[in-house]
Amino acid sequence: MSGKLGIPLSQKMKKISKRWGVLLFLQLGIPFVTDNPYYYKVLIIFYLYVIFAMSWDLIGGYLGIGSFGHALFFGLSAYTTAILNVKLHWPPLVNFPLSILCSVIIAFIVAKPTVRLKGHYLTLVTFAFPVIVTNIFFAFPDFFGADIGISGLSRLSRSRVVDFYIAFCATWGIYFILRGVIHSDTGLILRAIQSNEAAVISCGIDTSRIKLKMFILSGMFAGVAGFLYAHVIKIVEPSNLEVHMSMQPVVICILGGIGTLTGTFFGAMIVTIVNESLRVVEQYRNLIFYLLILVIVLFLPKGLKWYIDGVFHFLGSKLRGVTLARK
Amino acid sequence: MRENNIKKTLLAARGLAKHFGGLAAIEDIHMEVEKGSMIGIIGPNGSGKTTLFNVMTGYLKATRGEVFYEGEKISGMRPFAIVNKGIARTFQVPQCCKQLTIRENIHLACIHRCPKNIIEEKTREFARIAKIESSLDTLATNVPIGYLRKTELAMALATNPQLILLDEPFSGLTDLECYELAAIIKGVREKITLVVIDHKLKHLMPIVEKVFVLNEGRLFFEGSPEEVARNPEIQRIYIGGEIK
Amino acid sequence: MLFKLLIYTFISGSIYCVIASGFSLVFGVANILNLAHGVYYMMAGYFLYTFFVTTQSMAVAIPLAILCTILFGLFSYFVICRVIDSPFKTLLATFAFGGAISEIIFIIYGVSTYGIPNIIEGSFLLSDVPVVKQAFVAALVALLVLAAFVFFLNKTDTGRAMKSVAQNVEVAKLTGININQVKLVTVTSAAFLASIAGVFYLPLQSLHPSIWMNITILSFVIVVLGGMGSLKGIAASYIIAFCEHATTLSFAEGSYIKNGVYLLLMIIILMMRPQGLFGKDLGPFEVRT
Amino acid sequence: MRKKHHIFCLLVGMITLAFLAPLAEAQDAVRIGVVHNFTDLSGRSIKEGAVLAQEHMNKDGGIFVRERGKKVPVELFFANDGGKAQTSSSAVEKLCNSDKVDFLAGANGTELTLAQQEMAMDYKKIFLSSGAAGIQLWKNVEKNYSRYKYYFKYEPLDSLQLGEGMVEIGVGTAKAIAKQLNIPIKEVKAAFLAEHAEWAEPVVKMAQETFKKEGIDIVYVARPSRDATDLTTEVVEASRKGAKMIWACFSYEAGYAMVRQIYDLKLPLIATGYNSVAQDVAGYWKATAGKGIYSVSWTFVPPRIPLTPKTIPFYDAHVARWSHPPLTYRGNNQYNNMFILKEAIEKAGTLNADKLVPILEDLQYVGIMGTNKVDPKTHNSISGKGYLPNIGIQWIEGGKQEVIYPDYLKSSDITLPPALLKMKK
Repeated sequence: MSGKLGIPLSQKMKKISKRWGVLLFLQLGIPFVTDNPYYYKVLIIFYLYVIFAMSWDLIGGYLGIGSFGHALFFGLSAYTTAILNVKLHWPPLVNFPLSILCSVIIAFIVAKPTVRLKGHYLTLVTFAFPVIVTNIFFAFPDFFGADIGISGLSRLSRSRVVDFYIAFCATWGIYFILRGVIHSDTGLILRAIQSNEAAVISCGIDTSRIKLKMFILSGMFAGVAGFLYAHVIKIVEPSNLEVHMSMQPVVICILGGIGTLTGTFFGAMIVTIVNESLRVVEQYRNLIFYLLILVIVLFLPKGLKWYIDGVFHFLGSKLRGVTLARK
Repeated sequence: MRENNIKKTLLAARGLAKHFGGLAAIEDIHMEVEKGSMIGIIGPNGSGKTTLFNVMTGYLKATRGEVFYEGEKISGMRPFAIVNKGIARTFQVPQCCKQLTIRENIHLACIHRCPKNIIEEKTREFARIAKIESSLDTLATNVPIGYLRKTELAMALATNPQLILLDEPFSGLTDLECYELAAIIKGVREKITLVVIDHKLKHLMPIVEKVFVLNEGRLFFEGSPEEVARNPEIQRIYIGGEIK
Repeated sequence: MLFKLLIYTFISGSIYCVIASGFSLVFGVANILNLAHGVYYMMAGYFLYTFFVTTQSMAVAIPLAILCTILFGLFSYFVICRVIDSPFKTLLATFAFGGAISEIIFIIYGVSTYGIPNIIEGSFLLSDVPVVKQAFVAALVALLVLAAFVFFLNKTDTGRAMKSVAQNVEVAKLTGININQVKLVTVTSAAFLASIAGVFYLPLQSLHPSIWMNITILSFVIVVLGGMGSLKGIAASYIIAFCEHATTLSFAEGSYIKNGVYLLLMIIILMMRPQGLFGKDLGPFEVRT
Repeated sequence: MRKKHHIFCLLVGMITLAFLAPLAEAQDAVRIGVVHNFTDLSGRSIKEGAVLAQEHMNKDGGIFVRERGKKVPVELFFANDGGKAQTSSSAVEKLCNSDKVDFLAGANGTELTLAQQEMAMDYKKIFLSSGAAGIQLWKNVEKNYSRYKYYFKYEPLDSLQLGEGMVEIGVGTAKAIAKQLNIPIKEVKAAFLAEHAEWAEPVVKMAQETFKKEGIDIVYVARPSRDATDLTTEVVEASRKGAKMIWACFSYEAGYAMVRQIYDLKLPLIATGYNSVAQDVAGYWKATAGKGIYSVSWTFVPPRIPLTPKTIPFYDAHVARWSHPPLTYRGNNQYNNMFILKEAIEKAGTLNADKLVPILEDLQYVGIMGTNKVDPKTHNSISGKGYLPNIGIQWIEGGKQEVIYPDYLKSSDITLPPALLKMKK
């Protein structure tokens, strides 16, 4: 029913996400193409950023809550698993539920007061939490490792390829979960809230409860990303909680197209893969990166996804034209 | 005129008051709405009609006084909770989700109220009642205000309420649309109690059976449409109101 | 002790005031959260340095620096006022703009830190508190400029136009005000205000391409704390300043955790007054009518 | 619409280009990967040191590798650590993979170096770090030799050794003040201004103990953040509490703020200890606009004095090449480390990491600052007399550096600021 429901938006989504199905299988094939662990690493990080961005998109894109402190959930679960793994030598598998729990709890703590706020107030409050937490971390250097952080985490699995598949599965799993959410009645409510909260309330729906739920869900997925990230990079440090980190999902979502899950893939591609491959012009890398963002935001405001769809449609129509001409 | 003669009070306001800083938007309002009745609230601009609605439906917090619904105190409840109690409302400026289609808007109101499998037909049913089936799949941004008002009414109905508060349903509509809407309202009032605010007495008076007149935040007069029509004081207020 | 606290609060508070006022203004009028705001402050510093090195005279360098910063503000307008549709996009655009500028500075000036000589040397004792002359002067100048600016807002047509746009764009449009022009003026004057702070206060600090972000965050906090779009609100900068200095004095790690402290304060205040200290009351739920 | 598509295609083009670019094939050379931060002083000095070393090596044909039976030129590959653990570890990975480097040298900042260390050990590459003082680095080697044995730290000293130096100089300054103001050392009160960072913790502890032993009491301790821009409150508080010297411990920009504000406020104070920025012979005076005068600091950048036969030639060569001496100690460390590597390779006659490790462990090399030798258990540098000296410098009128410590090297005594001299009894 959800398919029939979200007219015309979700129908479009359905069509397009079919197309992304192809993309999915292409990604599955990567290990047969290359065995360069460096490329794997870049790809893994790419996937983790996708997860992170999707988790932000849920509240930022669909609900219109611009959280600028999303690194908090990311970083906290990373720190949790790091502490458990390095100090207590617990294996990642055991830490996983704990670190997710941790980020869920913090998400609840943050969300409870913030969901009542609006617009930029909310932005700033969400932004403030990570800073405070970082300060707390620095207050106990021997436990949280202050500016050096915690290093020497055990790796996720034996080989990079397995890591890659873990990240891959996590990403697409979460993608489909979120897609389910968005195409369900809840998704409708989310879009409605973004569109006009008064109307939703006058339908007798407790918007702040929904917001709270979504915030926690989002925090949870951010936590997943953080957990994996910690075990891939094998060092956890305060920069995981910094403004820069909180900006990442926002950047990714806006580049890819805000409020579109598949868009995050393109955004993340710019932020990780392209950014990484810009190392050849290292001196100007950041500059180019920022300019790229500017160009996209100023000239491609709808986000890459939209234009890529456009190109696909364009090509599609061309092909159809050709085949017709043949007949 | 009505089958049940024992008139049960549905909604009651006791000494309701709302102050914005210094000025009193409404001041000690006492009013009762009987079950199954059809009430009109009139009054010049700034006489506190909308404020009264906002306070009753929990969008504003009352400075003084209480609101009772079926003998239960509802003042202080959050707006959505009051809706779930069974009081739906519409707004002066229609509050629909502009980025969603009419269908989705109505669907929104049906969620959690009926099993998923019948939501679709429910939606269509309410659309039929409100006479907007034709444009179910257009985005709310693209439909004229008349449709928005109907959509809003449909949404209000979809929350299966006992009481609907309509805030200036006729404003901004052509006479034709007004008659149409009035017909729709008449259609639904069999099951549902209605309270209507409006200036367009021409359309309001025929459908209501009791009228409250507000002036400067106080309940000024209360009686049948005929009495209101006869009362010279009200004429004066109204005209005065217009000129002021 | 308290007296000392107050003196330093006054000095840095006034500087924050003049910086934050521009930020608040741009938000109020153009409805843009300009994350690149700190860049104006930074640029003022770099311009001043460059002109001082070339001309070797502050008297020439200062006006030139201010002028150039204003021109820079003019330029920035065309970047940051292009995106209007979603607040996130504006945030991102301005952020990217700031980043790009600071990268360019990196490339031009290299990574090393620069210092600007003081305009007025030396320090004096206020009762028993040593105060750097330049800092004190900077604070006074800041307040004067701010006062002048408020006068400009209230007394001149342009100022009134800005205020009206801030209150209601639609109505302003109807009264035939050229919105874009007003926005241009706003952004430029924001740059001007920041440049005053930069020119007079940066010589006391060191010049590095990474200073802009903290300044932005600071003004953001001040503006939110004071209440968005209310020029009164920037008085909150004194609260922040006091908070900073008090923390610095009371803990050894003070100047490290001070950001955390004032952000915590901000959260608490926002919990109690979601619209900020001087912001207007929205009621429990604003009905859009 | 069409225009937008053009822009989009342009982006795609850029992306593909960026992908194709790094596919360069290897030729016969000793490939050394240098990870450093492109946007700060430490990084810049590392690059300069590395390039200088490369030029000096290649001038006479490069490194002689016996197994190849010829001299092989040195090729450098640079990567930006971006000041973040993630970027820096993937930088190393990029070097090991795409650029196929044989050795790694460089790195600054303990947290970044830790991340890089992990990566380097995964790839079993010899890694000579040249700018990280954290003790965790060699603790790793001690804990898990078989994994971390490829990591070496000839220079710089770790935070404990640095600490000794800083404390020595602090005490030296205190004594000088006492002598010049002819007051008992008891009255030379010290205030601590140490950056709030992991590496500084043990140093501060050590300093506190030593100062107590020497009978200098500590009246005020502040731990600002390492990039603080306003330390007015701290320094004023320090002098209010009667401190005559500030024992600083700054490895970042905060050092500028401190000296600047001491000068602006004309406080009767002298800053000593360790102020990383004060090592920068080229930039410090410019960066403080002359306000950095009188500040004393421990340094690991060689002043132009014959510490070893190599010091002055290196100094002059560096000035000749870059028109300034090393900006930070990472510069000369980098240069030194690369020559240590050269020596080891020529001894071992191979580029094989496992063969090189034992050679490097018992290598004794006379470098720029002194004699470099690592402890074979921890691969940590050995400091102190006969190895690496602790040098203290002071900035005086006209932006000149004077060596004021140790006594057998010093070119002049400490000059006290006039405000302080007024207190002379």
